[in-house]
Amino acid sequence: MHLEPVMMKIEEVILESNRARSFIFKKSLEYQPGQFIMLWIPRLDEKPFSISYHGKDFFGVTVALKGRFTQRLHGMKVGEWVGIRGPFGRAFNLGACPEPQGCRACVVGGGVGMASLAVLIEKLENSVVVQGARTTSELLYCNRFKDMLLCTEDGSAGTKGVPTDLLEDLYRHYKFDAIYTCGPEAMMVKVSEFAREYNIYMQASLERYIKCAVGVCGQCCCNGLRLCVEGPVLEGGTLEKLEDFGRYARLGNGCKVPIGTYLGKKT
Amino acid sequence: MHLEPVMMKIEEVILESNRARSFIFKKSLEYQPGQFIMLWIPRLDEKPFSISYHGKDFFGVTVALKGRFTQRLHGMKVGEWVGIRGPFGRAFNLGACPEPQGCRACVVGGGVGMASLAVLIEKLENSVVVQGARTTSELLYCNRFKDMLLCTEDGSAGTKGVPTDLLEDLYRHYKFDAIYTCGPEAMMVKVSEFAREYNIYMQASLERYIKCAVGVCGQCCCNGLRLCVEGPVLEGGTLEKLEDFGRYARLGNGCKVPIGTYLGKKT
Amino acid sequence: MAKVDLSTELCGVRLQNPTVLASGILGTSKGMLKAVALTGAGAVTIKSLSLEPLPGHNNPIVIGFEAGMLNAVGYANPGIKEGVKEFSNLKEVGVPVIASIIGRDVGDFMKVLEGLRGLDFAAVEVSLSCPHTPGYGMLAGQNTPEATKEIVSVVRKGTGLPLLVKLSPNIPEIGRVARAAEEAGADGITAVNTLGPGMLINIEARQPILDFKVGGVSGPALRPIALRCVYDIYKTVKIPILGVGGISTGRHAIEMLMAGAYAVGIGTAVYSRGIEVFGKVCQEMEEWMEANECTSVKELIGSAHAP
Amino acid sequence: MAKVDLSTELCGVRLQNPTVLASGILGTSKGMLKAVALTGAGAVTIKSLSLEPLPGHNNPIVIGFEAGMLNAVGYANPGIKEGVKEFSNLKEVGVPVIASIIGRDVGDFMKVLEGLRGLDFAAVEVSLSCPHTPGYGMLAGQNTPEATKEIVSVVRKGTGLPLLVKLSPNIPEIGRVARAAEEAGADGITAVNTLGPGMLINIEARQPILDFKVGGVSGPALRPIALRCVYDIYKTVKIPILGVGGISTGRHAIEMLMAGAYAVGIGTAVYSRGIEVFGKVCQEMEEWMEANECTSVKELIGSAHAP
Ligand SMILES: Cc1cc2nc3c(=O)[nH]c(=O)nc-3n(C[C@H](O)[C@H](O)[C@H](O)COP(=O)(O)OP(=O)(O)OC[C@H]3O[C@@H](n4cnc5c(N)ncnc54)[C@H](O)[C@@H]3O)c2cc1C
Ligand SMILES: Cc1cc2nc3c(=O)[nH]c(=O)nc-3n(C[C@H](O)[C@H](O)[C@H](O)COP(=O)(O)OP(=O)(O)OC[C@H]3O[C@@H](n4cnc5c(N)ncnc54)[C@H](O)[C@@H]3O)c2cc1C
Ligand SMILES: Cc1cc2nc3c(=O)[nH]c(=O)nc-3n(C[C@H](O)[C@H](O)[C@H](O)COP(=O)(O)O)c2cc1C
Ligand SMILES: Cc1cc2nc3c(=O)[nH]c(=O)nc-3n(C[C@H](O)[C@H](O)[C@H](O)COP(=O)(O)O)c2cc1C
Ligand code: FES
Ligand code: FES
Repeated sequence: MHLEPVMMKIEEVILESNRARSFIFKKSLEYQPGQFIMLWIPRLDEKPFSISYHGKDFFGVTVALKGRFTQRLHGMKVGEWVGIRGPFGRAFNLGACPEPQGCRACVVGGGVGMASLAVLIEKLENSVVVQGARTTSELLYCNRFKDMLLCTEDGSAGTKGVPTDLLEDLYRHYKFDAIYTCGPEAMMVKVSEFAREYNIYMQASLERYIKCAVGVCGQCCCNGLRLCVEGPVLEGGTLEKLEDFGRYARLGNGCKVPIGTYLGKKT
Repeated sequence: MHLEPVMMKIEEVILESNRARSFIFKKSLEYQPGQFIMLWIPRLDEKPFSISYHGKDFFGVTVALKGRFTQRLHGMKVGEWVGIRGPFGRAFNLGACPEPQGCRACVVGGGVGMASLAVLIEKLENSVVVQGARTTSELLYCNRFKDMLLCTEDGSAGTKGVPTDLLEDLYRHYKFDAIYTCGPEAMMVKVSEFAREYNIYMQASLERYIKCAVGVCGQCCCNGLRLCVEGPVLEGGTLEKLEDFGRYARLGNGCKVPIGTYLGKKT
Repeated sequence: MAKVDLSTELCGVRLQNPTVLASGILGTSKGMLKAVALTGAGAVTIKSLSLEPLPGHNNPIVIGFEAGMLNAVGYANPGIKEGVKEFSNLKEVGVPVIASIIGRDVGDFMKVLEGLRGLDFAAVEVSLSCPHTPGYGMLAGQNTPEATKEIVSVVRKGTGLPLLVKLSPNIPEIGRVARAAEEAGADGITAVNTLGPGMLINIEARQPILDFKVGGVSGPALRPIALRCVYDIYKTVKIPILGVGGISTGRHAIEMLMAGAYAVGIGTAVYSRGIEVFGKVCQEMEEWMEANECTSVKELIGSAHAP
Repeated sequence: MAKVDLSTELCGVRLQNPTVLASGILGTSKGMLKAVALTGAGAVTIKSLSLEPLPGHNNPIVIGFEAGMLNAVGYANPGIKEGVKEFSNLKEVGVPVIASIIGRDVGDFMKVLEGLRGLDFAAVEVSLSCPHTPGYGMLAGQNTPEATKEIVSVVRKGTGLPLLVKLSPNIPEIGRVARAAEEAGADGITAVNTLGPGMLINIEARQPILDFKVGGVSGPALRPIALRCVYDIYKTVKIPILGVGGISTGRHAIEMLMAGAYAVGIGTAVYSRGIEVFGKVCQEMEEWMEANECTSVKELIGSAHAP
């Protein structure tokens, strides 16, 4: 783990969708699916991103266009340098479900949340994956995960609707032992409710405003939990008791606001 | 090794001679014969002493009465506490002489220099030991090392004279492969000259004013060597080239003075 | 462990043990304060509140190095209005909660104090010593004896709660600043805030790592300085001291008490030893005290000041 | 390694590499200076000399802790008369030798400079910044901009050698002190001396460990503070800087150069990495420079000051 940012050269840029690009670094990195790194652009800012590509001697992040930082990042080319700190946080629990070997898992991703799930999907021997997006042009990794189920809100690809609409049928069909999810918090709330109802082991990767990433500044706290240390991946059981889940998040100045405001807000 | 002084209780006080007492501590200490520790009396000073007793779970120092510090120490009783830092410095090289096993060594001690040699003598399977002192009442460890040869300047015990007078006969008789010595520097100079003449491996433990004991303050330097790191034990070959050996030493303020002045001087 | 009594008192506030969460570490929400209390802290301090919300500096705001940590959070906080909502019903926290407050001038401080009225804080800590936030603390000259006296004498009138004044270690004559605070009516001194500021440079980027370039030094690097500050302050003033700086073990805590502290703040050690550091430090203190036949914290306070 | 040129220049003094033995570490005798030069130092500084001999403080005078070292040597030195004998024929040392001098007042400094005349020193370093010796440096108020200007402007006339002024890190506005030195005619700044002072207590003895109770902090703990000081000074003055504080690796040395230093002093690292630290640091610098296509030290100096 890198406690100070380590400068790394962008070796490849992949256009994943009209809103998302991946940046590949030819460096090995100790990493567990679900963890995140802090990406530093000197004299601009440093922001958290999941690792969406990972191999023995390379790794990469997939970045959706949001505001000032991601705009600058999208403007960067092969050969330019950024700083990488981390990885930080708690990873997905792979050995979680009853019989790890034959365990069948369901992975539910929404939007760029897919980025936090991609390496997990590669590690799961045996899983069914559903991705939801607003429209076709925003879908991620369609060629990477050939038999991934898709749904779009406008119906331009796959089923029309949101991934959670499919959960019931999928469960009847696959009887999976675990659900892993990352995406819009509203979607993750639905997934956790479903898992609770059917009593399925479930983990979700949350998003909150991260600053120090090492558990001291308190910026990322979600009730009594530090997302950067005890999270970003949390269990269904924990989420049940988490008052802020699906409701509140904190802006960069610590103001607690409705989750919608948070996600919309330029900071 | 203790880099900060560790407070230890005096468990036993042994009257070794009319000028020397030993203080025993029931603590185990990683130590090689020839090394020294720094003994701290809070709010007074901290001074270097060799370890003269050493076992699995105890060690001790033998302290001759000199001035302010040793006076205070001699006044201390069983149950009182002092701080111990170290051990520091380079030890005697036991595996030095040609055939370690059967190797026969000669140990030449003068005055309280015996303290630095005591544990060495116990470790050498096979050695002849000579101690010199001014008079009987100043001899050390006579019961501890039964077949140690003695000489006193006033002839009150053993041979009349100084240990170096005996070296020639001893060598003819024992043909030892190494000489280890500690005592008045004038005596050590004689020993080193003898060793050179007969081409015998030789090591001497020198005394210079020690402050930091960790090689930064430069107080203990003897020409280009730090007695607290490269010493206190030095080889005959090194001593040959050491201009200060037998000639000069530095007072606590760094003034370089003739060795006699140094040893006499109250600091 | 029954024989040892770890309880202590700080400006009339009773603590079950001497460990206190230092301001700015995790003190952003009541939830975090609860979590820290559960791990065994004797009291907790909130992240400093200002009148208006402050965005703080851009990231990186915190960077660890071989001897501690550099931070330039820049007092990011939601301001007093949000703060009042966040810190209601503090009884739930289970241990005394100290309100750390900051201001550009006495007017700010007074308005913030007004906002705090009616909340269940056990004490107020006025921080005059941040080394990396323009308009506040050191960068507003609040850490001189004169400024300290001026601010404290007014702020004193703004609250009935015990008033702690938090000082900077960057003033060699810190004793004088402490006396100024005491004379102006402070009930206690918190010593110390972060040191410096300092800087670290990423040599591949050829840039300072912190976005603000410089930040306050905390952790092990600060420890001997903090000890000396507390030792000097103990000699100069009569009011109790909350000793903060580099404490991560029971031995460190005891050392700080012996220098003259009545309780010890812990911040950076949350990073090096985890959030459980408070319980760990307490246990280590108990073990040492038992082994050294010391039964109460009182016996330790100031005991390194030889007669 | 031929491709990389480590040589640099400090106030007109040419150094084979930027590493300099800091004052007070091993610089007590010509023999030690030679030994250090042999291990690869680009230049060496002698232990500070005063007019009269100084006994220094009682032991312990040095104590290591987890983040560096505390020292209260108290300027023990044999005085200028002995010093002149010790430091004759300095050419034998093989690298430039800097004379560090201290004084209670300008009179002292001038007499010491007189003594040095005719010896082969390459430069003079006036230390105004020791935090633990009554009558000298900080404890004599020599580290303020005013005092610095007053002392340097006189001392300047006392020697034709390049004149470095050594500053304390304990002054937040160190840039002002550096400018005062520059205006008074200094040829360069040495930044920094030890920090604090600090204190460490042995809790079993319930006593400060250093006999003088407090001592200056050096080593890792000082590094970020020293970097910030050098960075600030580089922005304020035109004369070259000798950067000192916590450097123990090639990366640290490069970081200090990027902050604005022309050469780097090394002291405490002699303890942590051995007397061979100078050669090690140089090799690590070379390796980094080769890997980062940097061929000369000049390219590094001040390069962290973004336009
Ligand atoms: C654990 C974690 C993993 C993430 N992984 C990814 C990923 O793999 N791909 C991806 O595209 N995005 C990811 N994000 C979100 C990403 O950090 C933000 O989109 C990015 O910081 C936006 O910065 P900006 O300046 O472009 O947008 P801004 O205009 O600054 O903000 C737009 C929105 O981005 C979010 N945001 C801004 N700053 C932060 C911050 N410091 N920490 C968290 N959220 C912030 C807020 O919701 C804000 O409303 C992740 C966030 C977290 C917490
Ligand atoms: C490596 C080493 C091992 C030693 N081992 C022993 C030992 O086992 N037993 C023993 O009795 N003595 C030993 N000494 C000498 C002992 O340190 C001094 O006798 C003691 O410090 C005297 O202190 P004082 O205040 O009583 O006398 P002072 O009046 O202070 O000085 C008397 C003489 O003691 C010597 N001395 C004083 N201070 C120091 C110092 N800090 N470092 C070195 N020498 C000093 C000087 O020669 C001085 O002239 C050793 C010294 C060294 C360097
Ligand atoms: C990340 C961080 C944020 C801090 N924020 C504040 C703050 O808001 N107000 C304050 O008075 N001190 C603040 N401090 C200083 C600490 O309260 C404490 O005084 C200092 O860190 C020394 O203690 P430590 O070495 O145990 O961390 C902060 C320190 C850190 C490391
Ligand atoms: C044991 C010791 C003795 C010192 N003596 C002096 C001195 O005599 N004069 C001086 O100007 N600085 C002295 N210093 C300060 C060093 O020269 C240097 O400025 C400081 O230690 C920071 O560098 P470092 O972290 O590499 O040790 C001394 C430092 C130490 C550790
Ligand atoms: S981001 Fe600082 S505590 Fe999590
Ligand atoms: S005693 Fe300090 S260098 Fe040897």
